[in-house]
Amino acid sequence: MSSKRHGTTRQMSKAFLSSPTGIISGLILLGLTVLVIMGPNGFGDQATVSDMARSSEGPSADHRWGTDALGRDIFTRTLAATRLSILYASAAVFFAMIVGGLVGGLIAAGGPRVRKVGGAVIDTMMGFGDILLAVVVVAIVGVGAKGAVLAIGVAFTPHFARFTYSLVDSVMVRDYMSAARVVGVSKSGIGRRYVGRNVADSLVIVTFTTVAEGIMAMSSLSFLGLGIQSPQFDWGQMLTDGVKNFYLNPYAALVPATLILITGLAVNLFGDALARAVNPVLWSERPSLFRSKLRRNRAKALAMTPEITIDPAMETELRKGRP
Amino acid sequence: MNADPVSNDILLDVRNLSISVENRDEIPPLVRNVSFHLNRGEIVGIVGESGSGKTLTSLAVSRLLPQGLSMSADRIDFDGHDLVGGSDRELRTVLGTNLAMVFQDPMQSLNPARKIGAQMIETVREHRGLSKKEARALAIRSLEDVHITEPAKRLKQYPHELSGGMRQRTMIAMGLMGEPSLILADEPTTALDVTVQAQVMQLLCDLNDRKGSAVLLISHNISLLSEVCDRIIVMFRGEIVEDLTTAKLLAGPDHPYTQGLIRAVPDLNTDRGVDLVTIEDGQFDVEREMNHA
Amino acid sequence: MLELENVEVTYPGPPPFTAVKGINLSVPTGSTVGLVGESGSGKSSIARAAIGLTPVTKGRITLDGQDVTNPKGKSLRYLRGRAQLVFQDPHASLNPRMEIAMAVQEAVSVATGKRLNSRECADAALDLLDKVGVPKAAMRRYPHQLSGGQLQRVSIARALALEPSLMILDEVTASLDVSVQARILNLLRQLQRELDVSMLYISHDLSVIRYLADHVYVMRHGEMVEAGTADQVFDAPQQEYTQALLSAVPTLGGSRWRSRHDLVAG
Amino acid sequence: MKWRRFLVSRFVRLAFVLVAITTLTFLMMHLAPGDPARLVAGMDADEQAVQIARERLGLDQPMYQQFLDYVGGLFRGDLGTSFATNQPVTEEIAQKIGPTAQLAVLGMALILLVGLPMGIIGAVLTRNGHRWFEIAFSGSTGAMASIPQYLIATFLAFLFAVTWQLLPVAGSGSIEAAILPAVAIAVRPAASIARLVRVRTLEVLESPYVRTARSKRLPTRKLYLAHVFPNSITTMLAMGGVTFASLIGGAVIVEQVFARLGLGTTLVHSVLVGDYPVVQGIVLLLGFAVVLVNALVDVILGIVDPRTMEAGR
Repeated sequence: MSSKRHGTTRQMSKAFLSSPTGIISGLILLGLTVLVIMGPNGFGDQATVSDMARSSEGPSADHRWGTDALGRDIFTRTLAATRLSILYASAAVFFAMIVGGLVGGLIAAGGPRVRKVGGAVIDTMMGFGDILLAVVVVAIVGVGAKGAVLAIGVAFTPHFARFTYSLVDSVMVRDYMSAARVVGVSKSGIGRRYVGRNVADSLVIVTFTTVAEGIMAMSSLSFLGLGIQSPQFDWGQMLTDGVKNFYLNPYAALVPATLILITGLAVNLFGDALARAVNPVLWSERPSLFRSKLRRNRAKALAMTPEITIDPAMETELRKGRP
Repeated sequence: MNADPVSNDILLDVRNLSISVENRDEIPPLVRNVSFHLNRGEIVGIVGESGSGKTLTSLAVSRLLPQGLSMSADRIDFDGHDLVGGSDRELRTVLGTNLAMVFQDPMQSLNPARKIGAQMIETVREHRGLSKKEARALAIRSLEDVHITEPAKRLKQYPHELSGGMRQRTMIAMGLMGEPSLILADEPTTALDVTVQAQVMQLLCDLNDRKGSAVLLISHNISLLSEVCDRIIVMFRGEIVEDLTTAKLLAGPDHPYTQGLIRAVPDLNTDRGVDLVTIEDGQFDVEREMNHA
Repeated sequence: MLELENVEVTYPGPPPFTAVKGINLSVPTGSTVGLVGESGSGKSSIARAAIGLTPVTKGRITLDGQDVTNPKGKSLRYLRGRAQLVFQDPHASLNPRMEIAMAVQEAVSVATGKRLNSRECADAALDLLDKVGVPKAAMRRYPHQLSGGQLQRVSIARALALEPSLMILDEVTASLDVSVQARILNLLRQLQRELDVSMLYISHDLSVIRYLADHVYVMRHGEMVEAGTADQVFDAPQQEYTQALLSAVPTLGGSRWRSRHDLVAG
Repeated sequence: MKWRRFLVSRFVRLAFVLVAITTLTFLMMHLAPGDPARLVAGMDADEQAVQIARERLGLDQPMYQQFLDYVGGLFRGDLGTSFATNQPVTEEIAQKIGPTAQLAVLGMALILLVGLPMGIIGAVLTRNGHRWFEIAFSGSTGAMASIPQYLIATFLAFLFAVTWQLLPVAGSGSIEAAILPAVAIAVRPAASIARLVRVRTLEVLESPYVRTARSKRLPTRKLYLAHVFPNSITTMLAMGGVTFASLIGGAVIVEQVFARLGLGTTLVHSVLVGDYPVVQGIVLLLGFAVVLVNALVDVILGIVDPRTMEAGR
């Protein structure tokens, strides 16, 4: 028994380590985790205390990337903002995953009428678009961090519901489900070893990669003034402030933007590596830096597992069940 | 049985055809040094199991190899045209009209978003410059040739509105529009029921008879080929292991793989008392132990 | 042992579709019954109905005299313990995320009531896989790493784990190469000799049915066209459809279209 | 017959969704924290004034009565009165709808005119083995599809209006003023569509029916026009509804950047000041627009590709 576990774990780690992107992105994520743990307090005054005498300066010896409109060191402040940026985005995405996953799973498990109505409701909610949904939620809950997290959570929920629904749905109609039933595998066994294994890791990976989208979406709300309010700060807010002063010191916008970009890239690459590791079908795939190519290579594997990407802007497409 | 080829009557001549994966030298060629020929009006079968290279060979002959594969050959002559050296431009009309292709899955092989008529007439409109009216008349005659009822109505229908057998006959009719000297049929009946298969085979033989089109018929079913072909080429793992007349096949082939192929498949007269012969000695272990070892 | 009486299967619409229209069929103990038909004839629906995967809308199904029509609870357990179904597509009928030995182990666990990960279950699974000819090296692999023939053996081993007295085989060789098919057919015959299971073999391939079956049923459009012993049906078919079906089967050196060659030769 | 069933099913769904949106927008005001009556009366108004405001707003009525009044009002074209300006909401909307509609139409046109050809050309070039192109295409469209719209908008404003001074940076009157915002909202959806169309077109190019078409040796132009294009366009249409929704969302943000007095700006402003009737009205309107566009897309799809009608839910 133990030798078997060992074998699988070894193959998994081998598949994961076979991609340099997986290792690199893993290291980046490790660094980000450290930043999240440190939080704003880990950086002392430079990040939070304003110094109007040195407002919006360019790069200098004291401030390598210059200062923002209130004279705070941009680089330090950006690092300090990591905690809230990632925590809030994760909270929102986690909320969406739990609620959406539950709703989607329940709809998929329901009868034909539940599925029909449920599917229509999800489609309609997605039809609204994330921003409109988020604004409505903010209107109800109120402006601020709590409102923003909830707003993004609600806006992403239909995507997760649709994703889970399609995922479970595609698993339920497989021959191996019938085969398991014929053999007499218990309900809990089917739930864990069949639906669970085929759905859970895709869902986890998608949740993971969606955090990048979450950071973007939070920053959009910040921009509208509906997101995080001072004195709290996150990348989105810094970006928004920086953009307003772009011609004074472009770094005020560029530094947080770069960190957002790096996080997004790392999260996505790590998700890809993770997908390769947990799915035996992908073990022999050669990793690629570029998604689209990977996607085409995966065509065969995808016949078994639905695609694992959720990009709230273009997502629905293939999932809508249209030819 | 007359299998004596008239030497100057060769329609298709393939010499030393090899197909390999581009930029992947570690993968052995998928088809290796395949040579064969086809006479005018002849029906020749290529038999082989999956992975034998039979489909790739046919795609190479028709210059339709998928991206990522490359071919090399000393010579492929079709109807007096050089298919290895010739440019696409030169060969367009020849391949577009003289060569008709029939593929395995008739549902997937017809464009689902276009009406039958539009798909049928485009070849002759393009290569022979027929007017729309002439082309439509030809299409109707062509559908009649393959025994499709109400041809005028069919032209206005979409592929998904026809039955499987009808679609395959439509594919054949589409190929006939150019009055081909060769019909290249790749597993044309694998997706169809036996009764429909019989009709399609009947049709192919009939067309061969009436119009003199040669047929290159690719199949995994050696019994089927033995019923219609003059000659049968046996392929195994990218190579031709035997090229023999049907009479010779029935009398008893020389090659052990061919022998195995015949005896591995039960037919209506197989003795129920004994096990089937399996092909598993040494190099003929077809069922590979593992795909990804 | 298996009896289908006037069984009807209708799939809910819209529009509702009746795939099986009042069929009678019986599988005598220890025999192999062939069910033959073209696509859309309803033969797979019968397989699924007999094993309780598809609800029967009319009629009765009994197994060894016990009613197993639309089985639930006790009758379902009874049915699953005695009858097993092997599916057509071996790639689709095994969980891609489960090692093949585990798939069999699971079935052993169901049959014996022992814990899934117990040593007994694991050993029994390996024995079964060995019996159907899956090499040792393959047992710890995942389905996509094996060939179709190997996977079909795994499916058969899994069905055998429950020690069924009836095996329903639905087009089990349809997606396999001919040389692989020969091995699976030999394996099935061997198993039947050794284990004395009854078989309902469903196929569109008349040659295979002829080779395996003692009794034959011919279906078309959800209706039973002809039934009888294999010899009766194949040697002296009564119905026009059966005759057409038989004459359409290609045989080695069959001479349906030979006339043309004779003419050329002459 | 097929058509009738299809249209009926779409109509039922449409009605269902419209009712749902109406109910939702109604509930929105009641779910929100705080007392709207106090908001209207003013923060330091006395209890009596608040009570008067409450009666004027009908908030003292039972819930179902309020809902009936709300729905009744909708049928009469009455969306209530703005808390902030005391103008009818319909009038508020009428004043602001112009710039937003202009933006939506221009943006949609841009998306269709740029996204589709880019996707198809992308697929063709990829297939012809231009590896560098695939990398560049995936990279650039991927980046474009994931940059927040306010960044794109700011960047464009910075470049064209501030640095080069080619186009007006703000305003909602002229067509010139609408160009930058339209580009800003179109970039993201266009990139998404281009990516999707490329992948789909690649699939089509590998399909057996395109192989059949190739075997006919049609000139490349005809091959693409007759066999590939219709299938790519179906893909794009299937995304039409989602695209429109993201366009509306984009408008909300982009109007802010370019200081356009449209529905988006008004919506955000109203949320910030708690002007619920206006929020309600705008969400209702935009929601209806999105749903109607979705329904329209379904019908067009049915015409273009009859199979979708039968496959449709």
